[in-house]
Amino acid sequence: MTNSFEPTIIGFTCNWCSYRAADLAGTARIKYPPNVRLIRLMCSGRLDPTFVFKALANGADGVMITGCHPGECHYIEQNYKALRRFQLMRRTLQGFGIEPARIRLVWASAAEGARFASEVSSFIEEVRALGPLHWGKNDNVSSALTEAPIKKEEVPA
Amino acid sequence: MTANLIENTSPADGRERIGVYVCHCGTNIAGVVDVVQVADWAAKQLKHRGVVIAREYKFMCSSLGQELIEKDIKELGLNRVIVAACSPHLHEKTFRTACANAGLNPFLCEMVSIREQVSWVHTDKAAATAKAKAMISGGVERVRHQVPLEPMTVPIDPTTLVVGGGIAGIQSALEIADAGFHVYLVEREPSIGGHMAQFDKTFPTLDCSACILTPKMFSVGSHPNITLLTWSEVEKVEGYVGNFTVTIRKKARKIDEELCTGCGICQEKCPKKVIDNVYEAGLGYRKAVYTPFPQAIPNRPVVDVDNCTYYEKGTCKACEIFCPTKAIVFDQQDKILNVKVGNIILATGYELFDARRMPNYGYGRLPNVFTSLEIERLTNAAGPTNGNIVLRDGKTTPKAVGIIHCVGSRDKNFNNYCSVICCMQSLKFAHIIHERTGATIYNFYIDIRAAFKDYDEFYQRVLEEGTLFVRGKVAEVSDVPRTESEKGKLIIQVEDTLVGKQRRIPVDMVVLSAGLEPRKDTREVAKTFGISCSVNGWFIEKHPKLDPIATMTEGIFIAGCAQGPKDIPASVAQGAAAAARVLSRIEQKQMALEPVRASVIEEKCSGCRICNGLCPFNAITFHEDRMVTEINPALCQGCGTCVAACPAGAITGTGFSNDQIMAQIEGLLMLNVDQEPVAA
Amino acid sequence: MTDAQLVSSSSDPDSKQDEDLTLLKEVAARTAGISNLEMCIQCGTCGGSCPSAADMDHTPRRLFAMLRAGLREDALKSNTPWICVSCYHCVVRCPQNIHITDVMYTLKGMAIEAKLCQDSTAPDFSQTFIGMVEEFGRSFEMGLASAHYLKHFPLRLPSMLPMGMGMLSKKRMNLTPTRIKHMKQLKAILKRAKELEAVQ
Amino acid sequence: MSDYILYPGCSMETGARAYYDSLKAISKPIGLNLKEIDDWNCCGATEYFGISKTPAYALIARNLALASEQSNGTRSVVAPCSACYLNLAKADYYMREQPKFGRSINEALAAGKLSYTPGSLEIHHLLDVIIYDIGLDVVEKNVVRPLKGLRVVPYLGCMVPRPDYDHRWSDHEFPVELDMLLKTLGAEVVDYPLKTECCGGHMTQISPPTAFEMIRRLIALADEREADVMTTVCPMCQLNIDGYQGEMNHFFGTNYHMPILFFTQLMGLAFGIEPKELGFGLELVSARNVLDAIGVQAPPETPPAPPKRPRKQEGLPMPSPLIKPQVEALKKVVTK
Repeated sequence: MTNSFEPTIIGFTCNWCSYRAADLAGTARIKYPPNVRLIRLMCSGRLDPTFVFKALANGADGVMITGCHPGECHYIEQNYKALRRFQLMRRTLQGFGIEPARIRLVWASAAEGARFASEVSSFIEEVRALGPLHWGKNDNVSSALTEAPIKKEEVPA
Repeated sequence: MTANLIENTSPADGRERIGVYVCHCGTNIAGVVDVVQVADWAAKQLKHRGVVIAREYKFMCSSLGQELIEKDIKELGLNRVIVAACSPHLHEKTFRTACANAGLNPFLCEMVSIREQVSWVHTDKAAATAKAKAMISGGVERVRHQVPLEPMTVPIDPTTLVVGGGIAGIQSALEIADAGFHVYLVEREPSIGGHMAQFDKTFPTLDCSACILTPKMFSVGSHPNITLLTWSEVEKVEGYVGNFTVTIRKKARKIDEELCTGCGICQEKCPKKVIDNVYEAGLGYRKAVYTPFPQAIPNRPVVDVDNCTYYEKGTCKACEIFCPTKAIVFDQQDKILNVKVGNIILATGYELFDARRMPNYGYGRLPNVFTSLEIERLTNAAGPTNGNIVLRDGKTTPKAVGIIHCVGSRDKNFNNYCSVICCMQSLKFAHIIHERTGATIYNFYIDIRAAFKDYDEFYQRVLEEGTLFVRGKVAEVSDVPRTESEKGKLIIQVEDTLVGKQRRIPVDMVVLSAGLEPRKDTREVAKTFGISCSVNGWFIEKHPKLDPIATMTEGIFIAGCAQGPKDIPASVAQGAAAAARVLSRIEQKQMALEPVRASVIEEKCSGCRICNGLCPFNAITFHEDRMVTEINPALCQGCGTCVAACPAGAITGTGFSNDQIMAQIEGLLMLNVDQEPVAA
Repeated sequence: MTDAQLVSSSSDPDSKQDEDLTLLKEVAARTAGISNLEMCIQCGTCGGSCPSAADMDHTPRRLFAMLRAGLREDALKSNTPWICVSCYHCVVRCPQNIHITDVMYTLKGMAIEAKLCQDSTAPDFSQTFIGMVEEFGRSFEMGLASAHYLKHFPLRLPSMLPMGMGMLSKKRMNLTPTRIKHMKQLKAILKRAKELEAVQ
Repeated sequence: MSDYILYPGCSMETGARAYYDSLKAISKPIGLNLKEIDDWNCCGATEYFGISKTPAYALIARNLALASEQSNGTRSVVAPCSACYLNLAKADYYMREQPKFGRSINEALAAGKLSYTPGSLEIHHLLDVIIYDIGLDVVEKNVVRPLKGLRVVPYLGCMVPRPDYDHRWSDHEFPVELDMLLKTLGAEVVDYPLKTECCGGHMTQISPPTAFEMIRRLIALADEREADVMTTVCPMCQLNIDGYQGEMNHFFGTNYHMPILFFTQLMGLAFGIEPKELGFGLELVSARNVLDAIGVQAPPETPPAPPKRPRKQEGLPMPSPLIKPQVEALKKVVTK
């Protein structure tokens, strides 16, 4: 891998739409950069803001939240809740002095593999442009959120 | 029905014994991810996270692969399993069953998708391998905090709802009803039969559509196990697999169906003629009180309130006056029915592409340009011309006819897919029109797609009959002559691509083989039933190859053209297949569900009620007396919104607990992309 | 070009035509916008729509097939691009959204470069037209017409005369060209543009 | 007054003077305020693309750059010539579609200390502006001398409705904008299926037989459908059908006399403006008959209804699906 900055992205997907979109991107062999690592939730409504901060605190440079298009939620309307929480998280991040652009909300239906891939790619580029996020290295906010039992150093790759 | 936790193992107590199994999937994964290295790494580096064994194998999903896991569970006493392979949507069941066979709680098995999410989408082998490791480490952390779960079982209500009374829906309904279970068949139009009832002949055998369809329609109408609800629409669907509550609007027919004998006198006497845009495809007329066609099932008319003189002026009432059984009820109101069903089959069919969208073909501008559906009616002995194939003047028989394929299909400006039936349909028209009129027939095609049994043979036959085939997508149909011979004709301008020259072919009649489109309201319907649509607007099946019948929503199945363009045999097959799936469910009487449910830990609940407004399924109730919230697992669908919202962390979501996801985040981030050294 | 010729030309040992499989890519790359040329399904909508197809030696569709086959010389010799009237009928009808008209422009340019135009009328006309524009910044019908007709249609002049006179007498044609103010600027821009085109 | 940047194009000062004169004459009454781009240059017609891509687009882009320099506020550029309109729109579109291409064009412009931001201007054809911005209601208010009984062919040619990068027109092949304008002027619109067929373009200079055949098709249909006059929105179409009609007749041994006027001339006529102000008489195929038709003020009786479609007369037993969806769509926009 090149010595240029490679961001680490955590992506939260909804079991019904965006996770299927990721599957579809796979079956269609649509390429995107390997920087993203996905976590499957049942619904974007399950996304507890703590997860996002936790991810950033633990070394993620950006977090992508994905769900069904408004009006297409498998659970009727829970993705709207995700939307509201997303706005909240952006404001909170700003409060922490972190670029809100480090989190992105993406709607992707089960049919939108290509869209999912391109959104991932563009988000990775955006975060790459923002540069690394050194949360936890030198600021106090993190301590509140990282009582991580595992230290990265423990695991030499 | 509950998701009872087995309390004896508290999550991540350091006593986890985890097995990691990395699948090559032939070269699908191994071609990009260094699986050997990954397994080796997991064994060494994740030891202290409880990994006792890590193996790679060509095909984990093969029986040998599964035995491998079962053996390790038994011999090494594994109590957690990670399978790094394809998407859980494909093989989760497989590996859970394997675990269960070895006596391990199936929910202690977790899949990591290193095919769909790694090897198929990445090319940089080093980076892909690194990502695979990170994802496995995430999986390991997550599974450590997983607790054994007992699958919830739900009883399956043996009654089934079939939506759509076309050939696919009819087939489904009959299969299930014949097996002795009750079916509600809901149809929007006044009669069942769908598009097939409008056709004259069916390819490739050319047997008469009505002759083969009407017996089926009749047995639906008379079947003791089928409640037929025509002129009705589904408005709301609540509940879940095995236990849906469906709200159906039975539109007022303005006819007392009990009293009506279907004698048809009302239609005779009704003075109001209306263009029949549905059954006669706009070519013929019907009355304001009508049954769409003679063999209609049920044989009960409908009063068309938008056109009936009585509703306009308050006078006329001819039908009421002449009805021998006094069955006309002008003030009849819509009825709302609530029915309980265990499974639902959607067979809502298709719509014809609106040929007006291609003005260069002249439909709507040039009278003698017809659509395929119009020709079906025109050739049908029961049609507006009694089967006489004539121009729109109603008398002239065409001497030359041009049939244009792929109208609105295989065209990025309209529908970028092949509508499947148009080639065969066009060949059928070529045969019928030639047979009845002796006219010279041209077929303009891009490619002849005559796949499937006896189809190409039919193509051969039509060739024999002297049909002239021109390979080229027609550019335009014009009424502007350039030569004497073109005067008074429709001129089809096309490049004969096999000759490499532009040709202008004068004909009397043009037939547009218009493509198939999803119904306008498909997306609303999908929303009502909680399923989704493809980019082109067809219902999405659970798996394009292995499960083209189920949907991602348990208990909802799809059949016929609603899932994608297909011909009659395919629709019938899919209708029957959907029925078979439902029957097996019914026979099992109950089914296991993902025990993914939320539950409240009462002692932690502060009674703040923040969660109370969040549940769209009304699963959350607040107990004023104890000042605590409770979640009804029967109603809970497991979305987890309330779990995320609870400020006290008093709500836990099984299978997706905070601990699990927090742990997975940590696991995923133990290795940074750029910290990963390039693999040798 | 008949198929017979096709065979002979490709069977001709000196002819490298049938090996030139980069041709399609090259044409697509040189075309403004996204040409979608590689998407052609050979349906013939273009050839059917073309109002001047009768005078073309190949229909556009066939020309695209030749590009695919790498028949560089045959393709660039074709009069098709020069007969194209830029009416965009094929463009709006093409089921694959191929920018056919722009591909034709590209082929003209390549033909001139490769000196493969069979008939110089069209290239000359364009050159003369552009010559005027590059000189004055405006087109100059009178100059254009006289130069062009004398060279290519001397015999047409009699039948043209009434029109020419009409146009002149009604002052619909100027005897002298109009020149824009900042000709220097325009020339600089075009000079730079030509350099840029060259490096592409 | 709505302000527009005007790109006239070369022919407006020469071959299509009638178009320019009539445009000037009608713009005041309909409140169309045109500001000509200072020092604009030729758009290269369809000639430059075939010689060299980058220079061709740079040539066009210079006008866009000048326009945005001089725009002060307004974003709309209006071109009365179809070829000019298409070229300006095309350059803007491709610079947008392919940023890399856009950059190279701007690099060329930089040599003249100019630059253009793709998408910063809106390129409109004159007809588009009159129909969709000014509105037919305004036009109607100005009609003092309805073109009663005048059978007019609405001829648009190719480059206005196609390729229509920004989806401005009701249809690519059968747009109804011009028809509606003519109806508003009180004219009787001839059903003319060839309304967007090509006039032959520069073929008159390259392959005359090709061009003459195309011109013949257009005139023959107009003649067969008993039109008094054709009307157009494009100098090239006007030149080919008017200027070359004689030579075409000579070529085929035919004897057509089919005048063709710019739609602005007919507007002016209906507005009661003096014919000479509108450039009448500049056409080679005299449009005298048009003036006569209008001059003779027929008593106020309803003009003959357009000919019924033959099927109707034969008492069609089958209803036919005759609807022009785009007309419906259009009505919404126009009567705003």
